[in-house]
Amino acid sequence: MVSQTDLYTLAGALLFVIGLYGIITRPHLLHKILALNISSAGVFFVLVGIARRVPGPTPDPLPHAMVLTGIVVTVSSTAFALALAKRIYTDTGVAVLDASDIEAEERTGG
Amino acid sequence: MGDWVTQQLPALLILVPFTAAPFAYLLGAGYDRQTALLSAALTQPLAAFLALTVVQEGPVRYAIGGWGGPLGIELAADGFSATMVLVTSVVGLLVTVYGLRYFGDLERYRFFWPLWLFLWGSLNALFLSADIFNLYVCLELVSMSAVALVGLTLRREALVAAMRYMLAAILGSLFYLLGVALFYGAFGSVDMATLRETVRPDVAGQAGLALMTAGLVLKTALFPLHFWLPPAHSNAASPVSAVLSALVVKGSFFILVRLWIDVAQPEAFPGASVVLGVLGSSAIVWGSVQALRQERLKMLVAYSTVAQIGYLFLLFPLASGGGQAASDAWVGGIFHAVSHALAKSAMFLAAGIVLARFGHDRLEGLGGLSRRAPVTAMAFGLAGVTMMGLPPSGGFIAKWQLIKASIGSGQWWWAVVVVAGGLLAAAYMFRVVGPFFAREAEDLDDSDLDPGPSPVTMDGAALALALGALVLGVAGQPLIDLIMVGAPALVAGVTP
Amino acid sequence: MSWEGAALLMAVVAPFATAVGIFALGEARERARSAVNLIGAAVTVVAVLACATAAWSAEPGRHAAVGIDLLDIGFGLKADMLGALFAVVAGVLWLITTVYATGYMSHASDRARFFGFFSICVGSAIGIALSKNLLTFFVFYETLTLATYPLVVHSGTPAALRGGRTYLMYALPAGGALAAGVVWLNLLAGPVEFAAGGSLDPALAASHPTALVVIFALLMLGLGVKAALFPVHGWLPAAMVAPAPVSSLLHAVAVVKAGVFGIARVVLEVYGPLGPELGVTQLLAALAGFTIIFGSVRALAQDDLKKRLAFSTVAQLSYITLGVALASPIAIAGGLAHLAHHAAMKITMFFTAGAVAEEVKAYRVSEFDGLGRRMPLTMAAFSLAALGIVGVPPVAGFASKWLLGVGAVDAGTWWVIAVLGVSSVLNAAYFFPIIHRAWFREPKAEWAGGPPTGQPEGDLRMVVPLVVTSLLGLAMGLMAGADLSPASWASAVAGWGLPW
Amino acid sequence: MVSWLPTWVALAAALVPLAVAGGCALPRVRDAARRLVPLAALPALAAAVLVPEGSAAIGWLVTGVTVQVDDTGRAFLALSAMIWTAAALYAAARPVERPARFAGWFSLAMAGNLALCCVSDPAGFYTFFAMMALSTYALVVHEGPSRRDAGRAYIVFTVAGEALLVCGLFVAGAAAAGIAPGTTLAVAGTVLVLLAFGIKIGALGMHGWMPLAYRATPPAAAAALAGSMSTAGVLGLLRFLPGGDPAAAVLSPAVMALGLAAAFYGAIVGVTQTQPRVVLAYSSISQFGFVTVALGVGLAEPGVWLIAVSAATVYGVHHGLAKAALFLGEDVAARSRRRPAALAALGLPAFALAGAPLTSGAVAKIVLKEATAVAPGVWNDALETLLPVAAVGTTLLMARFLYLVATREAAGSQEPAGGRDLPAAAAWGLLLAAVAGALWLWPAEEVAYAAGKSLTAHYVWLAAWPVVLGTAIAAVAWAARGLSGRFVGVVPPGDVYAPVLGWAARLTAVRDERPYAVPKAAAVPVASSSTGGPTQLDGAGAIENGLLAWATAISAVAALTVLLLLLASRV
Repeated sequence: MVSQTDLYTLAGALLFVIGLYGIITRPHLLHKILALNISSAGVFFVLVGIARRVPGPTPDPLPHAMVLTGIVVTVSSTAFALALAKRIYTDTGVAVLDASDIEAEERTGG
Repeated sequence: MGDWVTQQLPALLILVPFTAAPFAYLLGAGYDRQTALLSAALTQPLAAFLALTVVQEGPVRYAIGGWGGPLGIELAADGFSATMVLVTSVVGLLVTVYGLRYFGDLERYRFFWPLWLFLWGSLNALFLSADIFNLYVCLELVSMSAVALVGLTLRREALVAAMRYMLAAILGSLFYLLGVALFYGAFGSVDMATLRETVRPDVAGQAGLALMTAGLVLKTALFPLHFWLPPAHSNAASPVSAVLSALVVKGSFFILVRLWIDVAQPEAFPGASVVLGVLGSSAIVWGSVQALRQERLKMLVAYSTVAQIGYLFLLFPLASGGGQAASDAWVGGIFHAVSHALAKSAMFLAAGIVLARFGHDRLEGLGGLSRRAPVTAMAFGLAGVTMMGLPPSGGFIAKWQLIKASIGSGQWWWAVVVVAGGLLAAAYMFRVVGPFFAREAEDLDDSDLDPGPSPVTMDGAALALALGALVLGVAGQPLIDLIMVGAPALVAGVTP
Repeated sequence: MSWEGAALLMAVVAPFATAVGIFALGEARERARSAVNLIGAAVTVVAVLACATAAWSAEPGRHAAVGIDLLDIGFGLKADMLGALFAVVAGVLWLITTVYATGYMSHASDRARFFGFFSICVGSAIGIALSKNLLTFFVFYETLTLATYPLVVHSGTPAALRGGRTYLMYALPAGGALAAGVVWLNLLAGPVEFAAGGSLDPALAASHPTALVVIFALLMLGLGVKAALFPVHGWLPAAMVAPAPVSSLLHAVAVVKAGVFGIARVVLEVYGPLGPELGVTQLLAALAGFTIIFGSVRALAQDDLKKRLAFSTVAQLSYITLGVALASPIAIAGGLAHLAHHAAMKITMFFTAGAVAEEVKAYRVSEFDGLGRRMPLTMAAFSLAALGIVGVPPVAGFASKWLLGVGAVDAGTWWVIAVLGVSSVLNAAYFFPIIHRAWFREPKAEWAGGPPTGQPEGDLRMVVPLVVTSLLGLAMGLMAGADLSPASWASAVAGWGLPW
Repeated sequence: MVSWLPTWVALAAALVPLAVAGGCALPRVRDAARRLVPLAALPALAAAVLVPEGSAAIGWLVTGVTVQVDDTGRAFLALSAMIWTAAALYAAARPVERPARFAGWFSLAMAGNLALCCVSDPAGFYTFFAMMALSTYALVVHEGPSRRDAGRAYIVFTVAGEALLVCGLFVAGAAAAGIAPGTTLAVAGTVLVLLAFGIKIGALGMHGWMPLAYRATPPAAAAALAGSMSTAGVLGLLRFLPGGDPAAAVLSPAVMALGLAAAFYGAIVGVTQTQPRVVLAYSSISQFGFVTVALGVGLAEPGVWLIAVSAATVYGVHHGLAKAALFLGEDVAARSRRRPAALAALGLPAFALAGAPLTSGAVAKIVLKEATAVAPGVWNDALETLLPVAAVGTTLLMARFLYLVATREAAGSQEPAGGRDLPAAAAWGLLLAAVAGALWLWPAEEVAYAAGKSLTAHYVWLAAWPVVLGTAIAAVAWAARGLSGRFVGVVPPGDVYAPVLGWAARLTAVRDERPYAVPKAAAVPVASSSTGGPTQLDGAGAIENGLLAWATAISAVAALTVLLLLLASRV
């Protein structure tokens, strides 16, 4: 019998994996950063689901606190990553990590 | 007063750098260096004091603002924590001293000081955290400041390296956080002391540990996940490289050790510890082989870090059986972390001087270094002694313990790896040291760029770190005593 | 701390302190540096002599010792007779070499670096000599390995760097093997102390025979490189590109003898009777015997004098190993006596090679025609030392060869006698041609008139030390039977009263 | 005899020439020291006469030296002192190149030779033996056209001899230290001692150096070499052969056979030679063959060793004096304006060597015969028959020698005349007197007995017939010189050893090896790399680049996670 928590956990895991796939395959830095955010969302999903672990109507507040902290961290690190990506784009003309990504980037028309 | 300070020590160790960081930023040019120096000069004795307290009175626990778990933040310091805080403070102080003249009052390096203080504070927080979620936050803080420091020079290679580092770091944190979530879901706590009692090797426990381990392994740059480290460490400014190689990678390793040795019992996860050992061994070999192939000094030193990280992971299979061997492995692994921190920072600091003197760090162009910068060359060479694991040095004691643990636990093959790694280290070290004595290459470099003899503080910092690594080899007993204070049950079986 | 303890510490610390002083004074302050160097060397000599006195006056098995403990590793020094022998040799010859090097290096660059590392090497060698257990020994041994490198590559030429690389390619893996052996042995048998008659529990031979054999092989591999045992001798000739004082003191005395000294410690004071029981010392003796012949044959055709001397060293070092590996106290005495004897003789020859190279720029045997007229004292000292190596009495080499030969009879190993005989012939074959050229060939035109009028034949800072060491070699042999001579001392170490 | 003279004084007296040698090495005093050389052996001569029998250990010296004065040692010491004194006097009268240097080496060899007569322990004997043998090298190569070949031959054999000797003496030394070597080792040690001293006395198979060295060495040194230093080999054999040890008896036949063969071989090869000194060398080979026979007899049985010792001593002294006199005489004759007189005087040692009646040779042969008479079994008869035949050969050799000396100028010799003839002749005269008188004045009982016996008719006949026969054959050969001349010069001096010596020379020749400073390859061009990695991509580099690629790396993270999960699920 699949509980609500398990459902959330599975959905979160799915999101995490989707994000991971994007991080691996998308050459453009912006895509990678966005994919990271999708993965983060997956993790938060799991955390939110876990809040239901305690019996009774009131969920456990601690996972919520964690999610909030996590969102703060993710927002700030995303901002930093974006700034860095922009700087790289300004300096190099492309926003990729590996030289081999340049071709891939051109192919996908990022 | 003394008592109060003793109680507040863990908090002070975090607060002092965190407070100094914004001041360094706000005060700006002219005062940022002084602020950093003041902070370092305060933090270092505090760390030493903490170590002393831990040795004398046992592990310390501290709830910030009097708020304990689960919602409040608790700090804890056992021997392991205190050791890491202490080595951070030593390296930190000397890097700070080195940086005073290295960065000078160059405008574009002014962000070094606040970022560095921030990093220092984060590291202390990480080492003193008592719960695994707090560790996540600290990991992120450490990563962000480290990434920013890598990009400090704004050189193109540095920026790309920083980006790569950043993505890897965030991803690693996410893996870790997912694991934390699973742990919390399964065991209802993030406090490590509680988890120690409740953690079970069921599906959630296994999965959580697997995810956390993967994320941390990525952040520690264990082979084959070392892809971000060489570019980041070699392209950063040298004091930054020193801190990254010496301390930052040890942060995630610290959590791994906490999780595996302290919280979860490795015998509950038998295959995994062997996997970590195999990866560690591969790192030793592969990192050394790559170091041998490098043509630039800092790349070589960075790959040396890849290799040296491998030794740390031998701790897991070696300690998994408990008993005397586990105890030996515990001391060996942590001793290695400490001596590597000292020696590697010495090497990067020396490399920084080399870069400044020659305008480049291509190995074949470093001829005559021992004449032009004898102290620098000596610092590098002495640090190399530890890297090779030759006596008398901390590296020797560490390897000694690891070999002892391998043979003592009947897993002699790790000993072979340790010895082979020492030989490989010797091979790449002498690729560097050999040319120092060369004569014919002197004409090659452009002496117009040579800024002249390096300041005493820079040479002195590098030399002091290298000597520190050596001193550990003969006078390391106090450190060993410290490491064993409050050691996890698995490894505390018999005091070596 | 007792005076013995203070002497022990001083003997090891003084050279290292000298090194620190030299590094601190730097390149420019030459006079102060030389003064520090000489004073350091003199203090070291006093200290090692004090150690020797302590060893001499100690009751058997009760040596003065100092040490510190780290983990289960006790680092420590002790003053026993075997150690004192090597320490005194290294210390005294260091003092002499310092004088020589001051002359030899007077036009060289990087002298602070040179003398600094030189002091470290000597300190390590003395540390090796006075180590009380295998671990302390190992620590100093590896320090010596590293500190030698800058000296080998000192000139900084590509050839020097190549020589240095070769050196490391041998020395570092050897260090690894040694480390593995030391650790393994410590795990198997607990802390391995040096004790006359062997410190291993005889029961181990029954319980762990294979492990003990493998450990022995590892230790010998580690020590054999410095002892230049075949087939790991190749670094020594390559390292001859180092400056003459290095070749003289380090590659004829301190470094290479550290290897054979280690072998002696392991064979005599660790394995003891277990060695013959396990059959390993017999193998070692055979290997040493082969090395003697091999080194001598290789020395034959070398035109480069230092290379010829290096191969000679390869062969001569194995005399010591051979003696130690034979199951006879007389042979052991011979081997250990050779430690001192060969030191005095070979250092003289390397001094000569350096002095000749500096004075008349002759590096090759084929350039030595008539050199005896140009540098009579120098070549006389060389000839005396060469005769000693060949084993011509009364120079020192004879005494050790004699003990070895009689010991071989004692041990019933006829082949050792054959090796000694063939080796004597070969030694003569590679040294006598040099003597012949120097004294019996027509000199070059510019040498025929002897030394430049009104001047000494060379820098006296070089000539005097080499004459002194050659006379030392002569005295050691001429008075080998006297109390306190190296031969008598070695006999006492071997536990064998001399019959004379 | 003066009983209060301590024994070690003999050694001290014997080492007086060492001080002279030292003086010759010092530039300031070398000319004064050179003049003292003729006096240097006199203390030893005095010691030989005055120092009472006894032995003393000097523990501190080398590996402990035992000084021993006994009848054997005394005889050899006296012999050596006489020959060296005469040789030194002769050398002082003749010009040599670089006289101080010659005097120095001469004195050093003298010191070694005299001192070895005073010690009896293996190491001590070896010490002085080596001192003598090696410093003689300098004398051999001192001057003259053939010195290089001579020097090479001499040093090769000497070094081999020293090595063999030291190995043999190890066994003796062990025995002296109270260690009983096994039988095999003991016999091996004896063989080594035999071979080593065999080289010194030119025993058959070990004689290759002798003709070359005797030819090249300056006359005075050659006299000392042939008369005294070679004879020291006999003393060595007497001291260190384990006479009386039953284990060594097995060697007896071989030694006797070797000695006999040498006696004939020396004679046969010697007569074909064209240079007087080479003839003398082959004569020495032949004569030491007689001594070898005596020693072989002595080894056979414990009881007869002392007889053999006595025979070898007497024969050694007789031969040494005669041979030294022949060498000096050869030079005197070559330089003398009155050659016939010199030739006549040369007849004395020549006849003595041949064993003519009334000469020391006749006495020595009787002593020798006493020894061979106790040879075991068939050897007794063989020796009785063959030794007189060998004596015929000796006569032939002497005849050949005298012939060559007499006809030397005709052969185109260009020896430089010079020096002071009278002192030189006086020195030679002293030696001739010793040849004439030594064995008659010898205080030992058996010698006096033999001397008396040699005057009886039977022994006069026994001594005379080989000489007469030999002279007759020589005369025939001279008459038929068309035929006999074909054999002249067919065997080169040094005979079979010429190729061996060439090989030895090649062995020690320097080979020009690659010098240190040879550039290995052009420097690798400096290339800049933006990624900082190596510019040359090899296998490891390609793999690393793959690992560094982002996609691979992150996939590896995922893979690791899966792997850890899989491992976990196993539990």
